Amino acid sequence: MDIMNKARVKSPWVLHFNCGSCNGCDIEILAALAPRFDVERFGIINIGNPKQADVLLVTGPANRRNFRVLKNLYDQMPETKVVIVVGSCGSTGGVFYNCPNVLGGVDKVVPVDVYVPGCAARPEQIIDGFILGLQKLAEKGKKKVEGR
Amino acid sequence: MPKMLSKVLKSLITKPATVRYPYVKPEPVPGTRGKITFDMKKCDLCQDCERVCPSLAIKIFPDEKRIEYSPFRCLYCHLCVESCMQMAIIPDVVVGAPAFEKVMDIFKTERR
Amino acid sequence: MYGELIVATNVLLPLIMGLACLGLTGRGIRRAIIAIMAASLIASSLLLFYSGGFVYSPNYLVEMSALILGFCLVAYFLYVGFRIKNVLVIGLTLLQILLVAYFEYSAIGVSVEPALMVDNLSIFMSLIVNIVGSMICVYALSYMDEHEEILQLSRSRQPRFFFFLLLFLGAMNGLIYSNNILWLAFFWEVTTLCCYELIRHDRTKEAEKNAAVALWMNLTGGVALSASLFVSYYAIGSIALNELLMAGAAPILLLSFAFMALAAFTKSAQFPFHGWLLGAMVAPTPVSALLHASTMVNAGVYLILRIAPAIKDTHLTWAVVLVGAFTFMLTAVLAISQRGSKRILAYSTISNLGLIILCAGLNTPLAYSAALILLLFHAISKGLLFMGAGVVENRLHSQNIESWEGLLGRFPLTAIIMIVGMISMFLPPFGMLLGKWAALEVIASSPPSIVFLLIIFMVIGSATTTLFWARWLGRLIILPVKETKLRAEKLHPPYLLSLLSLLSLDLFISVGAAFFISNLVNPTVGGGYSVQIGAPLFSINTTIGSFPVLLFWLAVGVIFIAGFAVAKSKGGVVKPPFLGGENVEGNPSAFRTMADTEAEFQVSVMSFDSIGEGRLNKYALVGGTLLLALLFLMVMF
Amino acid sequence: MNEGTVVNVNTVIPFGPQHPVLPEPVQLRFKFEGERIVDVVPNIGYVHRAVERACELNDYKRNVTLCERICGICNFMHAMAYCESIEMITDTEVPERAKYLRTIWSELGRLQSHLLWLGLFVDSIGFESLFMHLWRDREIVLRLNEKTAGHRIQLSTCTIGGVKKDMDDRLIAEYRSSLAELKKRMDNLAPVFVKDRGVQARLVGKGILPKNKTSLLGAVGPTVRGSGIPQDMRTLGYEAYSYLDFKPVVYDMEDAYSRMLVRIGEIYQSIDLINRALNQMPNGPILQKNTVFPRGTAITRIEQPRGELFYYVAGNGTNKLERCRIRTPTLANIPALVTMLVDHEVADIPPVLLSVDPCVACTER
Amino acid sequence: MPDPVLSYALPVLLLAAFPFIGGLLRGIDRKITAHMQSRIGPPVLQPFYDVIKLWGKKPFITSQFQPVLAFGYLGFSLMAAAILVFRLDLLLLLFTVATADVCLVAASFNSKSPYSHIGGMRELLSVLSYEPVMIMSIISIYFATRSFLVGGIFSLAYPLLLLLPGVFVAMGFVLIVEMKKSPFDISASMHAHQEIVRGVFTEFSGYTMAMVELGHWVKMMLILSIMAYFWAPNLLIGVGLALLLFFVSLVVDNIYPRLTWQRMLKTTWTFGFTLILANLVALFLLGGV
Repeated sequence: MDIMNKARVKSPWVLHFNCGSCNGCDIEILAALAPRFDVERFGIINIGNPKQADVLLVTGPANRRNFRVLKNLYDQMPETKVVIVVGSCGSTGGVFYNCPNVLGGVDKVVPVDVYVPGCAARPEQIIDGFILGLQKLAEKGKKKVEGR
Repeated sequence: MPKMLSKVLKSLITKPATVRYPYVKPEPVPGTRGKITFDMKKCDLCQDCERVCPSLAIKIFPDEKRIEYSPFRCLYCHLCVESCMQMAIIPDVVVGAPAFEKVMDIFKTERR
Repeated sequence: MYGELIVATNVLLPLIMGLACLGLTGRGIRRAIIAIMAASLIASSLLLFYSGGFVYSPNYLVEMSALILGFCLVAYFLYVGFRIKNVLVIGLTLLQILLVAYFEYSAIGVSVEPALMVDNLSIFMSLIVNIVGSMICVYALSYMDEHEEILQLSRSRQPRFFFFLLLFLGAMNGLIYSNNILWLAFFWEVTTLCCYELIRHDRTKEAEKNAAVALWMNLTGGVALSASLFVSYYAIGSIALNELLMAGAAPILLLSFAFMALAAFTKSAQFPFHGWLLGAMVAPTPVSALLHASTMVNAGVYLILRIAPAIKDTHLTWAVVLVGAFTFMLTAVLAISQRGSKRILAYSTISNLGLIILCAGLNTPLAYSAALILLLFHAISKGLLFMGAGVVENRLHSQNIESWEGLLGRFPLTAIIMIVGMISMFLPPFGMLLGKWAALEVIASSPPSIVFLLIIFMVIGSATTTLFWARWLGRLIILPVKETKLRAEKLHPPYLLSLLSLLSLDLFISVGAAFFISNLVNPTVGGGYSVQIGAPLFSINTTIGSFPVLLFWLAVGVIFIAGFAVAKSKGGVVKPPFLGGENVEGNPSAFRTMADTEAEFQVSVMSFDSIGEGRLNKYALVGGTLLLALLFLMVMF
Repeated sequence: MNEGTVVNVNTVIPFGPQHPVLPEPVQLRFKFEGERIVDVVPNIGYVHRAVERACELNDYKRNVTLCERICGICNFMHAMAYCESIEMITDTEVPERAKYLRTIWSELGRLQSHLLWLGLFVDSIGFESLFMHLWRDREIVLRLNEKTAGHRIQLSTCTIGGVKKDMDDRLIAEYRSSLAELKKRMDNLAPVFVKDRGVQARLVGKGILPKNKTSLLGAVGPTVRGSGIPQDMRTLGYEAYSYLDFKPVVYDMEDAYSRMLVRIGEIYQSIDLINRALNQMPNGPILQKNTVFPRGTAITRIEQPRGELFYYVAGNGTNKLERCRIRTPTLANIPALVTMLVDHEVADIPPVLLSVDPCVACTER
Repeated sequence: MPDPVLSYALPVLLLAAFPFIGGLLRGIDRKITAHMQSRIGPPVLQPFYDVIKLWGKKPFITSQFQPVLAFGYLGFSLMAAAILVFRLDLLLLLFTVATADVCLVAASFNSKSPYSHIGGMRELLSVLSYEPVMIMSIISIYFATRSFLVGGIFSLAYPLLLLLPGVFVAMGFVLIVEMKKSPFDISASMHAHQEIVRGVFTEFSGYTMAMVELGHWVKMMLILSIMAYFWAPNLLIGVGLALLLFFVSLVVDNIYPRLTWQRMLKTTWTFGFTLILANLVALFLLGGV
């Protein structure tokens, strides 16, 4: 199923969830969609609907209220899927490490495949993150085929 | 007459504003706040940077003469650079790269 | 002899059996009566179909008794008028008495030869009336039991109900066989009586009120019919329908036809007389089904179809077209703002009747057969839909289509019957669409003076029709995640018998539409005209288009089989809907909201309040009245 | 068994927390009667990180960084408000040049924020190409940010007692030329917002906030300026605004369109203010080091892109603050938003919702 | 060329090519749109990657009926295309398209989801807004050719466009609605964010979405083909014209914001009706028919 994997890598649809970040990374994600960086070159669309998404793009740390939402969104995404965390606070808790309501990085709630550092992460980094995420996506797709 | 028409048609014939990023790497703007590296020759393990770091990205173990720096915690604010009296922290213009794992950068002093 | 037998089974037997129902109140006996009645009605109408038309003239005694009965009937209306203190009813009845009495006085001993004349149109109508009508009677057996259970009546009123139900069928048969206009008027009034009594059956305040409205509107029709009788007698000296039709279109006769058209509009609930049919929705559902599918409204359409050839190429025919077109469009638009299941059905009926009248008015052979096709399929589908709606109503205790949500999961059998019924109303390759297809072709080939107006009415009407059916359909097929395995619910045998037989009839004649059109519709229209049937009953052709019915059904079958195959092979995990990430585990139709409380989300159908009844009804009334005025003006000049 | 005409089952739908129109997680529960919204229940707290509490746990100097991360869009202003509060308590006199620089950078932040908002706003009414064009031009501002402080979003230049970075002549020239370029681009695009019939059809008369109700509902910022009330914290003359002859931009159509006009006006105004500040900026030091721990309380009110930002800081003479209370403009605008949304249809939700420029990250801290 | 080839093989070939050309056009559409927004945009083959990927995803459905109905959308679209290429009745084509739409709407109503319900309702409204225009266009074609059969267009000696320019333009509205482009993208849009998430597509995922997407291409191609038939004597010119209108619809997409359903209905009906009626009146007055 080579062609399937190729298609998978060529067409990652993104679900973006702001999980308690400061908006910095979110606007950079949007900026990545905007003309200057234009991630649609890689077939990336911000689809806004977990049921059709392949990539869950999370920004910000998980907190006691939204971890449930994050989990739910992750569950509603069909396989194959990858989770990319954008920003330092999403990866580890970052500057909010000692905020009482913050649980920490996103990886405490859902399995994370790619971490993108930065506060706020630059569009270039987000693109780099996507490239790694797509590698992971291809790997998962291959595994799925072999697993059958 | 729709106001957008001329803009749209003009964009159609002019070159796109896109930077083809992963293929064409743009020159980083001087002064970009990027990753830091420790010059362990200069560092005296004073822990100033650890204290000033807002996100606990730098951990200094003076006994083991070891510094752990996590680019995945770092805010790239360069407060540590400003606070370092020894000028032992060298800022880079390149930001930490995305990765599958949150690996730490570990700096060890050669002096024993 | 043959004819007398058929008249007896179709007209008198229902009356006798109805009286039997009134006398023998046992449930089992009633069931037996209805079963016999249904069987004999269907058998006799089929017999009629195979034997062909006949004429029949009763002797003087029968005629006299009909006259006396007629006066009794009018007297009863007068009594009703005084009882419900309705000036309109009293006035109209008095007018009626005056007209008929004067007529009988001045034209004493006028006799019509033949009094009953059964031609192909009558046979066609009789098939619809008897088959669909008797299915509705069977259905009513179960329905009325449930209905009275819900109302918790101490004493059953069913005998009365079934008496009128059967009388209705008998009167309807009489109506379509009559050649004597006086007889026609008599049966006309009998149907009015039955309609009135059935609407007020539940004796609620609303029922009484709406029944009164239905009464005066239909009495208007009766008076118009009497007026037509009057005019035609003075114009040609005869009150035989066939002579009137043959006499051609002299201006004075046009007036007679105009009165008939007016009478037909009241019965068929065209604008501005649509009020009574909507009001009639308070009656038990079999009544609505009967009114809509087989009897009452079809009487009006029948009359229009009957007079259509005679008014060909007159101004009157265009007025009829306009009334039909206007009603078709506006009721379809009105229907999209409705939430009551029976109201939507009622509007859809009026709309489709409008289309039939439009086609009848256009008066080309193709138009005539389009009208017949529509009439045929509409009767079956609408009967089915009303019966299904009644079953659902008795289960849900509500007519609001909001409460139909997820019917597919709750009552799969009824839901599927309803869904097929709905699809048959607005999607190909069912018969209604065949009729609409023909109607579109007819309209496109109508004269340039009127074609633009008709096209606009037609396109808006048919687009809104799609909208309101699909909207309702969408309510039914909601399938909450919980209910993944469907299990058919239990239905009473009369329900099952009537629903499934109509459903299969609908499917059967839709699949074999070509056959039925060639054998049923074409003979009615008259030789040589109308739609042609393509090679081995495969497709239906006109001079300007073709509809490959069987091929279409085949394609639909292939698509759905392939669809099921794909669904089967790919399978899938059933997942709760997307709710912004705040789903509640275990309850797919709830979400977490403020302070982590759980709230059920609801989606109601779009209501279109801005173009609802309140806004459009006055246009409907004004427009309808103006068009009626136009109708008479056109006759005058 | 009624006739089935009147019984209205209401439509109740959740809007968010994950919703493509709104990049931020906030949930609004809408209740409709027919197609009309009759009730809106906001459900917030998805971004709550308890920053105010964390401010009490941290060293007060480190809070500058934390406050900057309250909101990525108006990061500089949060930092500035916090620094001003601390400066007020500790009686630190900020050098003139630093005041000008802060003014310039906060106006730059406003430019960035308004451009961002305009893009999202038109995207919410389905005008994707305008969004793209606007965001292309927004890169000019981000480029300036990058050249100033080495980062596109987080300036991290404000510190207690002044600013950390200075501007040299080359950068000032860069600012001038970039802003001139931006102004040219805006001149090109603004007519689309202001005059396009399609945009007007979606915005005019939507989300009415009557002038006499603004104070009752406590709305702030461009939301009230769109209702004809010249309320703007910059008129208080903090930092260098007192030298800049500042007048708020006010429109009085009271609807979403009016609020958009206010923001477009403010984009031009910001460009103008930055240019004037660059002209007037004196030379001199940029940082006045302070050494005392804060003792006492201070209130700061500054004008964020979304309205009035309010900081209350109480120090007790240690390196930890006793209390840091932040009131953000979006929180103040939520009651107004709820009243605005009533009586609209589903399609009008995004433009009306975005017309107050909700910043949930600020609101929930 | 032998007759059976011309009358059977060619149409079948054309029918098979419909989804491919449709997908390619979607790719070109996205590329041009991107360039209009001064971006580079995805590769032209992007829509195919999307569909293949969707096909390979783990299937999530909302009920057993959903995939069947989604397939119904594709199937009926293809059937409508078949009616066109085999030169059958145009009214039949219209009914088939309506059936396809109802399948899609039914599939979206099938799940109990608020967004897909509102989206489905809006999809019905967009059907409501384009169906009258479509019927009128077809009736206009009848006026020009005196036949409802597609073959009638070909038996005409001169191009249909010369007789029915207004109808051709009005078909443009249908095209935009059908392509779910701004300003008529109320039920779902491909890119710009909707207040109702993905509208009618919200609850589709994996292969159901892929089928819907394919059906979408076929329907787009269907409208474009009808447009191409407006210059039936030389289909190359017809295709050029259709592509021109396709391009115009992309431009329109980029210069208008989304309308509300009321305005959409008003716009399509007033403009569509006026154009078509004016065209027809002119046709009658000039004695063309």
